[in-house]
Amino acid sequence: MTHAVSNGLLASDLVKNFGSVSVLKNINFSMNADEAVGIVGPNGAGKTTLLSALAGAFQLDQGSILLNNQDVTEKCASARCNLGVVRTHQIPKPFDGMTVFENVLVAASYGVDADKQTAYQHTLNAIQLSGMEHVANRQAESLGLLDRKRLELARALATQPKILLLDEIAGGLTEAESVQLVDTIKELRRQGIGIIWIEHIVHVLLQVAERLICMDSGEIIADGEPQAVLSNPQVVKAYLGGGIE
Amino acid sequence: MSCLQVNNLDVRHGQLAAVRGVSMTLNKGDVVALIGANGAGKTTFLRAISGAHSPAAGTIQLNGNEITKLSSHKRVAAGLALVPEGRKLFSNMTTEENLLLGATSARSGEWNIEKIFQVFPNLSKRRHTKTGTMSGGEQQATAIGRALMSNPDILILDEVSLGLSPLVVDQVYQNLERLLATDTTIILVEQDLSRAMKVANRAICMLEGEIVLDKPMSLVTRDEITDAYFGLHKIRTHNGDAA
Amino acid sequence: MSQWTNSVTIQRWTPSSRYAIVFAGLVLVLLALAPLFASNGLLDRLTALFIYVILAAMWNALAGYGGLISVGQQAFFGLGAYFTIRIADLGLDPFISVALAALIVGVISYPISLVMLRLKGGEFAIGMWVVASILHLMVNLDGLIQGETGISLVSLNHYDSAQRLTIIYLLTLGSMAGLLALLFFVLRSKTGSAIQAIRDNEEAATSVGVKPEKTKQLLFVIAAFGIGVAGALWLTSATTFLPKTYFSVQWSAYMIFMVLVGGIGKFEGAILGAIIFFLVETWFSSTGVWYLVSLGAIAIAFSLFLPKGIWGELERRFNWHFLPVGYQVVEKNKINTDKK
Amino acid sequence: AATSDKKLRVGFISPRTGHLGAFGETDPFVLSQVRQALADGLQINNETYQIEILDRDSQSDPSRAGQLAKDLINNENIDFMLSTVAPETINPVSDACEAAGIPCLSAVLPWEAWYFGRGAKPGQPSPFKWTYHFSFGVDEFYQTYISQWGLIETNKKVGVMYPNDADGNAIRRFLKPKLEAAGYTIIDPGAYETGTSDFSSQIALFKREGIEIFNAFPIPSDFSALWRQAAQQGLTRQIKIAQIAKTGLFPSDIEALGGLGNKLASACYWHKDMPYRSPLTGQTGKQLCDLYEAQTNKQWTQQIGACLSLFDAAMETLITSADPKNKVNLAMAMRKLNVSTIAGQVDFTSGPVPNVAITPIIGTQWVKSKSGPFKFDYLITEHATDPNVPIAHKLTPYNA
Amino acid sequence: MTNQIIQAILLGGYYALLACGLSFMFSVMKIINLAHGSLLVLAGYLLWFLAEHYHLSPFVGLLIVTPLMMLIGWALQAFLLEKSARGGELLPILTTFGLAIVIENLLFEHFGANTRSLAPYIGDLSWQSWELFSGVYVGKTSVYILVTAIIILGSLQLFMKKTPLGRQIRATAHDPDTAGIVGINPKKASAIAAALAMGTVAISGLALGVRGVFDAYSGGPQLLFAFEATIIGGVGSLWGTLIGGIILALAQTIGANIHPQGFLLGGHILFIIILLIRLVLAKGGVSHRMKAAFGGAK
Ligand SMILES: Nc1ncnc2c1ncn2[C@@H]1O[C@H](COP(=O)(O)OP(=O)(O)OP(=O)(O)O)[C@@H](O)[C@H]1O
Ligand SMILES: Nc1ncnc2c1ncn2[C@@H]1O[C@H](COP(=O)(O)OP(=O)(O)OP(=O)(O)O)[C@@H](O)[C@H]1O
Ligand SMILES: [Mg+2]
Ligand SMILES: [Mg+2]
Repeated sequence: MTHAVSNGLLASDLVKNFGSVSVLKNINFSMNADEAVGIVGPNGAGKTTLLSALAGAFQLDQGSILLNNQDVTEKCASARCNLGVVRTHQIPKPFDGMTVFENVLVAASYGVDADKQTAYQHTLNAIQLSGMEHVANRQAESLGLLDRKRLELARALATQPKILLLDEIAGGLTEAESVQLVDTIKELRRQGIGIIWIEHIVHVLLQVAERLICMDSGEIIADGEPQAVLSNPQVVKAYLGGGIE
Repeated sequence: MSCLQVNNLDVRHGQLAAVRGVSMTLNKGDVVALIGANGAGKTTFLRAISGAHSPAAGTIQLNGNEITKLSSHKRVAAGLALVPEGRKLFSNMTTEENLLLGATSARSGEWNIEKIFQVFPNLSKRRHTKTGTMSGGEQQATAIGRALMSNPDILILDEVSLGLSPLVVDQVYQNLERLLATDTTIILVEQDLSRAMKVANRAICMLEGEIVLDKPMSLVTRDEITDAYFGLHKIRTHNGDAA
Repeated sequence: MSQWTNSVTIQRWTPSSRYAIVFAGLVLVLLALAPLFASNGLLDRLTALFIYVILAAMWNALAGYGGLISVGQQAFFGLGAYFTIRIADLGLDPFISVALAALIVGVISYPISLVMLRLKGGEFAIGMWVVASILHLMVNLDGLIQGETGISLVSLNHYDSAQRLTIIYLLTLGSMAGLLALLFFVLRSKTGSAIQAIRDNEEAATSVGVKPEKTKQLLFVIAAFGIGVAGALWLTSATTFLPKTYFSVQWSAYMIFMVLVGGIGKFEGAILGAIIFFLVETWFSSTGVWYLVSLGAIAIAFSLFLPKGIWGELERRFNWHFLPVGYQVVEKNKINTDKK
Repeated sequence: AATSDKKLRVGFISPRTGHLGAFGETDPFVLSQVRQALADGLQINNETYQIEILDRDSQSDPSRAGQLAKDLINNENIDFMLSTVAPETINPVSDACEAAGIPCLSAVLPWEAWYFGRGAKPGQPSPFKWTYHFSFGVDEFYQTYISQWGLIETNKKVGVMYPNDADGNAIRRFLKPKLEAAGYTIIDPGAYETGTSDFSSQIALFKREGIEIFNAFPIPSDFSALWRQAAQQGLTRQIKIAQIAKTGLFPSDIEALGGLGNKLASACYWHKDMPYRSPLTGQTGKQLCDLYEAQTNKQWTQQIGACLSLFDAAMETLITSADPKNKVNLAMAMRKLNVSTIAGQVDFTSGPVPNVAITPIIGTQWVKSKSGPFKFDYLITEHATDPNVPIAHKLTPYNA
Repeated sequence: MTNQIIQAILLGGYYALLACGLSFMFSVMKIINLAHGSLLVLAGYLLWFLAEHYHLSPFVGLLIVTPLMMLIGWALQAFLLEKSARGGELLPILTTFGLAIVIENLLFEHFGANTRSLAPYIGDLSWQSWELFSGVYVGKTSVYILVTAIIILGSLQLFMKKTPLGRQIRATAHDPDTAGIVGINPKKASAIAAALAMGTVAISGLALGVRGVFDAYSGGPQLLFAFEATIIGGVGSLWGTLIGGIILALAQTIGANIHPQGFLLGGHILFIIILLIRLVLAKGGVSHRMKAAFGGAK
């Protein structure tokens, strides 16, 4: 489903190989800046790799990425962040030696052009939005997995993103915790932030995603209305098995 | 006869008491679902049992022998095997090498490398692949296989399905069911309640480092478990659960 | 929804840190007046102490804040001294040569940073040692230096001995104060947070908009400049330039010792470490070899058993934050009190 | 005058440990002899002064040497500084004294490396007011080499290995042209950096050129590597005279070379067979060394006498200064010093520059000892720079 | 020219032998041992001590020193490396650097300032040579050293790849906690690894003493040579270390031919260039192809 988007992401022909393994095989992908796209797919399908490619974590072997019609293929992750595309990491990567506040402040100061007071405000807002008020002064090193994931989210939010790339932030959450998370994401949707969300916990994802993509072996095998994708036999075979529906 | 007995176990992370005064007795053939919220202390508890983390107080006995002070590799030799949270494979080594490593302190028993490949047929074509580049499901299977190679009496599985696709979760549980037939004692951590309730014959719930519920699965209800999950704050939100 | 964000505020200075700054200011004034009453011997020793403080602070900035452990910072120490000799040989005043030399070191360190900062961890650490060796060998190519024999900064003989000592003392004191202020300013700025973020996780830092290359280069150049100043000043105080001594890995050992003992990643720690090293040297260096053995052993012991150093321990016990570079979120009604 | 005035404090800085520790190994012995001789004080101008010697170990580290000097000057209030052995110790000590206005006398370091090495320029007036130095220089090497190399018939082709340091540079600059003028063909592959571990290219060149004389000024570790490689690659078979300086001064250096050390030609700045007596202790070289060997069971070294000669000259300076508490007087006394020490005459009045006095260098050869008790004997083969010294041995070809 | 290339290859073998222990620790245990040079010198001194005072030929001495060094390796692992490796990647750099300072100064304290060599104790072998063809001589010891380097690196490589113990060592280096959970005795595995590394250091110490001279402070340059050989050859490949040593020696020889002072410079500069090339290769589109091509060779 690639269509020219004047306001959003357009990725064409993405190819990425790690050594002899090709992880992304001519991926074409596009989204509007206000869309919420879910990505599912078996382990090792290349979801995280796609996200990293969109976020600019590495150089592609081939292909191009346009953001609001601007070519960002050669731009590094930090430049893309400044343009409003920011990601979280599947395995959280906190700044261990700094407090939660300082962690988020770095993002608020560098992700977007803001003076000091504004940066503080962005930081506090992001901390509150991701429910970390009680640990604001804690050293990130001492956080548990859940708070680490929240910190990933808070940091991303503090950069005032236009498109947020989320990678398995609900994995391992209990039901109540995921309810909370979904509420937060819905709030972001209200603010008009576009979202790409990779998640294996499909029922959580479905509460937010308006569109679903399924990847397998470095290719997009289905893309469209979530229920339709989930009932696509290819998706069932590669991803769902008998587990859901 | 009890095969694993834990008495008043305290485990700390520095200042933080992650496991507090936990006691538990396991009988041969038990399949225990260990349930609890994030940070409840499940992983810490299981790591203490397997010797990866030394407890601050309390004792652990395996088949009547004191193992509290034993280092983890000796516990493997004594019949305890852990599939750790996050799989923890040796990613720069092949599947075969990982499995062989599992046999380092092996006891005699039915498991050997060929048998593992029989049980996990999808692994056999990955025999000489480095595990770091394999898919999550294959990795999880390798991790289980690696633990089985030591022919354990007790197999502990921490968050077996975390981050796995539904299809792979299915596969893992199918494989687990095959294990059940062999009368191995199993402790299993699983956030997906329905799954856990399906395979286990006993439920243990942890809350803030303590065991708050321990009953045969046939006697517990979903609500009871949910209550135990959150202590007093009862939250009943059943979102479109897996059908 | 927004109560929390409105009920808290960000605190950077604590009352104790305000007192500390005033105290530091007083100490500086006192030190600046020292030539009026202190003996030549004391002035000379204090000059060495100030240079140690510069070295420790610079290495700490690099390793403690930037995560860039280097065993090759002697490269810039040696270059600072070398360029001072080189420039003074052209007929310039030796003290002007010091300033120019330090600037040149700063400039030279930039291209070096482009190459070396691409390395990580241990490769960077030893790579810098190799860079130091390369620079050492290149300096030896200069005929003026006469290989390992070296040469003296004879133009200093134009100043009479008392005047010379005072100038060097004050120059070193001023350089130390200036460089510490510069570091403090940088580390407290948003660049400082970025530096630490890169240390902890470069990939994550990049993904939230930090430009690691630029930031690390800035840090590297500042550290090189500071150490260049130290090398140049050391030369004025010691007079003789010997490549092997100035490019010796021993300097790295000293820097590591000072920072580990004082407290790595603590601004105050580096200063404390320098003072401790200075005292240890003053009292025990006459024991020769055993003194060096102990330095090594103490460095090992600290890194294994007290990784945050003495200052880290004091900070933990008494919650001292004299020169804080971090941030605290405090409830508005609790402001102005030191957090427990 | 008050009694406190009659005490003189003399600093002495030498490398006792570190890379040059072999030089300072004998210092404690020499110091004990000096202190014994000074036990009853020194008579200066009919007054008795107690002499206190504050000896310090530079650890062969120049920056430490400089610091020690400053410490002695500023905190110990010394009246006079002495220093010995190699630029690494002497130059920083001299610089510190020059900076602080303290008289300083030093020895054992080619004077060019001390004088020009500290920044003095040829043809310009001496920039040094407080520091004086007596030692051999390039010219002594020249005379000694010409004399030594004439003892054996050769093709006069000399392969030289001069490193990139003050000694090497000075030798290349001043000695090489003189040797060429004297009819020798010099094969010079260029300055090498100390620490080089492979000399194949130089060895190949020497073999190609068919040199029969070899001359080097290496540090011990470089020479050992170089000479073994030369042996492995067949160079030593053609060498008739292997004349080395700076290394091979001590028995331990030579013993470390095993069989390759035998018949190396050397040149010494002091020898126990020198026919001089110490004015301070009254001992002859032989007496001094016999005492050392008896006390320590170690073979004598040339630093014993050189070190004592520094004290000989220093005490004479104090005596002739008339008022040793006056630093200007002391400096003037050094400038006018002309005294016979255990190492021969030290004469500042006839030096090449005002701050320098010249001492001799004597050709020698290491020969496997026939009678023991030590492995090698260090025998005098020529005496061009000091004909008073008796020749004891005829130079034998290295490859014979 | 041929002569110089042959000499350079022999010298490269020497560097590779110096680098064995460092390379092994680096690639297998992920520890950069900055005390490697000093430990090498320690081994050299031990051999020298046995030769000087007990008249044991260094080759016989090796029979005593190798186990001794292995014991030291075990102790190092137990008391220093294990704890520092847990403190992250950078801590071992600091602790081993401290260790280097301790060792070299203790050596100095005990053995003094004189430079030592083992060559006197192996008699004429130290300078004997074979004439390969007219005018080209190869030193016997140099050839022995090269052969030893090949044997040691080769057998280490085989041991790590093919034996259960080698596997356990690799697993432990990767993650000691998990190794324990799997049933490996991590203490034993890493102690054996450290002991092996130090065992090779004993042999390297012999090479050092036979080929050149050493004093207490000779460790630094040896460390740099060893490190350069390791990095140039590619971390993780023991065979690479041999290639790395030879490339280093060739670069030094070329350096020496360009400028008489260029011997050491040549090696150092090549090292930096190789680092850069490696970085450029690791990035960009062509990278994997080049890597596949090079990687296959290792
Ligand atoms: N840096 C890398 N080097 C080598 N292979 C890599 C690298 N990163 C990813 N891969 C491989 O690329 C494939 C895709 O990885 P990716 O992380 O994108 O999968 P994913 O779809 O996110 O899987 P999961 O659901 O398990 O997170 C996997 O086979 C993985 O092993
Ligand atoms: N290495 C550690 N250092 C400090 N605290 C830790 C560490 N590991 C865990 N904790 C803390 O110990 C508590 C128990 O953690 P544990 O991982 O055992 O819980 P869990 O029940 O397994 O949670 P999850 O479901 O998230 O895996 C948590 O509060 C956690 O923050
Ligand atoms: Mg992923
Ligand atoms: Mg857990």
